[in-house]
Amino acid sequence: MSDAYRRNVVEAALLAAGRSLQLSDLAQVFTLEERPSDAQLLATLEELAALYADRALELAHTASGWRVQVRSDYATQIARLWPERPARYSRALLETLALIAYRQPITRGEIEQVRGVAVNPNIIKTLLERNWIRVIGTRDVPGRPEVLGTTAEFLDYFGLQKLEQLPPLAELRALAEFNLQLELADPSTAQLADGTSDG
Amino acid sequence: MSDAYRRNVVEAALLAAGRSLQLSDLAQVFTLEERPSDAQLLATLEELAALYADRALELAHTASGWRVQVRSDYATQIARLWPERPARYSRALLETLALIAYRQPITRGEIEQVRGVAVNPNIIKTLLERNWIRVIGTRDVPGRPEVLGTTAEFLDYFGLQKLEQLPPLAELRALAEFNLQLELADPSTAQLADGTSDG
Amino acid sequence: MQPELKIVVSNEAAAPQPPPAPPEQVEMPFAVVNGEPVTQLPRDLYIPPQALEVFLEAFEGPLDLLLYLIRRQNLDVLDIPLAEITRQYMKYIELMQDLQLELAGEYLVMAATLAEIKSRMLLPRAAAVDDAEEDPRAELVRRLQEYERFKRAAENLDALPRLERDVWSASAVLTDRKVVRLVPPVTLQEMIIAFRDVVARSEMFAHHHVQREPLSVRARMTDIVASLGGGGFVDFVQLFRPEEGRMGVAVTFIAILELVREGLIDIVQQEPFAPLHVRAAAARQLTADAPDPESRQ
Repeated sequence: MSDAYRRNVVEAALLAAGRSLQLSDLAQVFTLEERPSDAQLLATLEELAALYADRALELAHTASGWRVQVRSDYATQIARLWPERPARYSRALLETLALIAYRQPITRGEIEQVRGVAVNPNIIKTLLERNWIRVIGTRDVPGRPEVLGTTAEFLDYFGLQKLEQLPPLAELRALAEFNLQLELADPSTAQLADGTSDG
Repeated sequence: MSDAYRRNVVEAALLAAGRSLQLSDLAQVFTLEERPSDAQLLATLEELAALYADRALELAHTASGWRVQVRSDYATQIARLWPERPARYSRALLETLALIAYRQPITRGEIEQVRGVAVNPNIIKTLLERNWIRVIGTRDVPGRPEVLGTTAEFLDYFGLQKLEQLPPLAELRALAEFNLQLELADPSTAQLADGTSDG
Repeated sequence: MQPELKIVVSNEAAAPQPPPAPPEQVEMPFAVVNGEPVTQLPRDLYIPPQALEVFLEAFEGPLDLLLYLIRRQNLDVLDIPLAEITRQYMKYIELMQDLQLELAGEYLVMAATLAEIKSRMLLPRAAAVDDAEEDPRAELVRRLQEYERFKRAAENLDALPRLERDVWSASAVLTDRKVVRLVPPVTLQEMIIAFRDVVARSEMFAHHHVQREPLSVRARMTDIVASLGGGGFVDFVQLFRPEEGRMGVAVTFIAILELVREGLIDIVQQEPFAPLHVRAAAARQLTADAPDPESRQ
């Protein structure tokens, strides 16, 4: 029996099991004539570990035996296979984003003036992280507040070439008069992603 | 991004999933900047398949995508990992499944016509529970019988990408094509029975 | 004194038995039915009684049994010696009834069908046979063929490499499976509605007069402030893009005026008629010669 054959069988057993196997489990896979000793199996496992040296896999020895696992440096990446269902943004975030889009360059204070409530710092953080807004400068008034504007990524996301493609305010007013029932998220089921309540 | 890195990530994703993944699932594992095209992913999968050439593994392309599997040449060894024998399916179940696979959409009554016996409800239940078949609608005839078809999981299970890969059905021959040896009737009846083939 | 006949649907989900090997037993009396020893059975029909039930369960119905009888004689479905096959089939049915074995109704239906075909074939026919008239066996042959195709298809299906029997999905352990949150999707419509609502509300409370510059001006304002992000002076003229035409130049000009009004940029001129320079207002505090007391702390 060649070493390669033994290594192949051990690898196949570990991957078919998808969990930790003891040396005795591994030995049992072989016929009596083929059955390797524990020392031989350990040597085979070492070979296998070497095979994984430049892979995203590794051989791990745990209390319940040996297993093949994804290296932790790749874990975050692989975890993207199981994304959590995205939450929804709060009304406050959408209004803040809309004001930054329509009234940019704009400071937080100005957003608060229009909305009549304080802007939750998490909202600005979320929008910055999403790369939809950016700090384009500071206003030369006491406190030197940051001035916010939208980014090219913001335009891309909403399928716009330029900001002027947003419908002007006058048009929106006309829409409002029709009292359109536009489909919005049901707040009772939506989990707010930015951790803020509606302002 | 190196080819080796991409191959490692794809391999880790397939093994972490432990089931078939679509190209879109694989793409999702990469960040936007790293995200490979379908053509690049296919090339990566090919590389991976080549890597498994002298291993107990192989890359299989089934209905729900790509998966890494242990080759059937190693089945005897790997089966020893599980003390209980793999489920054997009765002829009645397999015949019913074959009829649904080849003749879908098909009703229970139609299955019974071909098999000449009533279909045991347990068989349909087992096939539904295994997610190999599903009710795809009802036939617009009195009683509105349910119409059955197979699922992607059925194809996955049998290692097929699509129904067309099922082994072809035997051809039907017309009675008239055969040199009839009639022991009871007079020879003139031998030239009868045209059009008994239903293809 | 007929044995009672029970008609049931055989339990097909039961574990299958291997197909019966052609019986090769020597003749011997094996049963006493209705007081008479059963010794008349053809030799090849003999089955030990305890095995008979098992034997019959191995058949998936009358078509399967018929196929077995035909194949046992190495005959083709198209070549049924109907009289002989019917005779053998009837023997099985009688035997099953005599032994009071549970018998699926379909077996009896087939017996009737065979009897009917046989009688039709025995009828004398006119020499000039109507072409449209079928061989009485045709329907049976068609059914046998059709059944046999699927019987074989089932065997082929069973032979396909199957998960968990012939091949196994390979899987590795993912230890710390982190939860990956997808960013929530937002539609343009949602955002526009949010804007409409916030404007409507702000006008209602009259807290703030929402300016009415066109979006092109607002966008240009952002571009200009962003381009001055370095903090240095930029030539006023460089802010204009002649290729945008008169309209574009006008938009830029309004944007600059608005930025000055809002205190976002400074326009500097060293001496009369010298070129104008622009810089971000925020950059002013960074220069040593114009310290801002507020920025010190």
